[in-house]
Amino acid sequence: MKTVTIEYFAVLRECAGQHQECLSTSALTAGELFKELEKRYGFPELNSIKVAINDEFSTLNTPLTEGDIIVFIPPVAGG
Amino acid sequence: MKTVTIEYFAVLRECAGQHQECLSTSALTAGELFKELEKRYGFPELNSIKVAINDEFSTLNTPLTEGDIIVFIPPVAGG
Amino acid sequence: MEFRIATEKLLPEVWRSALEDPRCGGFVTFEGWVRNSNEGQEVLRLEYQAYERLGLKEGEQILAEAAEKYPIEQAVCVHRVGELEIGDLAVWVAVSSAHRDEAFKACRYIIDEVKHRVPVWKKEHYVNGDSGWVNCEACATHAVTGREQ
Amino acid sequence: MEFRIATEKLLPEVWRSALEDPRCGGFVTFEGWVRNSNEGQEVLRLEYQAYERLGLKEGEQILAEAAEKYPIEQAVCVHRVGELEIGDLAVWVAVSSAHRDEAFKACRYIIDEVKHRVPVWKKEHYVNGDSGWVNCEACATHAVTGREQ
Repeated sequence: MKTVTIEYFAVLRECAGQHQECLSTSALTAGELFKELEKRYGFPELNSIKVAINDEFSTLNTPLTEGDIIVFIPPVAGG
Repeated sequence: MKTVTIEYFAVLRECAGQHQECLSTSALTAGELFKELEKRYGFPELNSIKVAINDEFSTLNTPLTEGDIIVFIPPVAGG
Repeated sequence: MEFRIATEKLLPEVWRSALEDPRCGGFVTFEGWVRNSNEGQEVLRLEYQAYERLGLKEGEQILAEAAEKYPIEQAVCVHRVGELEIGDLAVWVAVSSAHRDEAFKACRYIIDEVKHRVPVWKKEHYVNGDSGWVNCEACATHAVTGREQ
Repeated sequence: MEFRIATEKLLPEVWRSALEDPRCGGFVTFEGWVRNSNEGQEVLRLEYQAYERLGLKEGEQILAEAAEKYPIEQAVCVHRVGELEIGDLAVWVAVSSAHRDEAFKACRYIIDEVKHRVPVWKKEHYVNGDSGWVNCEACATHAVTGREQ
């Protein structure tokens, strides 16, 4: 089990009902963690999902490390 | 002989030493008139010359008509 | 080169002085305005949210890429977040350079990349009462439903 | 759609209100500034002259062409004439449209065509005392010589 911080934005923030949380997870990768959260919060279908780990773009198959700050990034729409 | 008004701009104005003049000419076309003025005022070599007759773009082989307002247009450089 | 995320009304008149340069003959700006419709729906207002720490890094990176690809002198991009009304300025991009060609190309490059890469999200509130996060399949009305529960 | 030739300092803040439109999400501007050098020569100041009656017709025509080629909502171009200093705004082009692609393309089209077709001439005064009409073979120094005679 690893303890990580997750920050939520946009539709994920609304589904999770919070800006961030700290949780212990048995997920080995960012992608596994996303599946876990998706099940818990009922995220809507997204065209694609990206992830940032410790404020750097990363990939869903990246192993989680104790203390990571994880942000899942739904399709962006700036401008 | 026809009487026409010529307005000068840019380098042609400086060579002619005036903004406009009214003159009688035996030139049959705008191009012949330009050659006449070129000889008189010593216009510098130009990459190209265009002509407007009565505030419309025209061509150098257009015949002159009594009372025409003629503007010879050296290469433009706006912006 | 400067990328900012701002919570207050954007003031291009203020920012533009950062781009003035006596070597520059060309200055191109892009402004993204909140418009009153999107994909056939009437929009009432918008809400922008940014993942600011990563967004600033990605924005700076985009400006650096633009300066590497095109011989420009200055470039600034400011993105607003928070609640915006129709007609409000959401993003401002400005580029100055010796000649116009590179200023046009760099400005276009910056806004295109910002829209695709900077983690900013836009929630549209529609005249009919629905709302939705743009680009999010099945997200329209989801949020509203979520809040009503 | 509006094309103007102005003898006073250009004020984009004033003109831009003519382009505001709630249907528009994209607004692109081009500013042509007087720069301190051209083709290797240090420029001190510039003088623009226009054949105004034909210039206004040609300018309006260019804006109409842009509106026909691209689905834009508004376009304005103002060209200044007279004596300008380094850093002064010589020409301002602004386009608003629903989406950014057409605003960029129309703005570029307008400035390119204005530079090639509108009868406006530019005389550069150089730091070394020479001067010359731009694009005019053998015209640099000619004018100075002419005046000295």
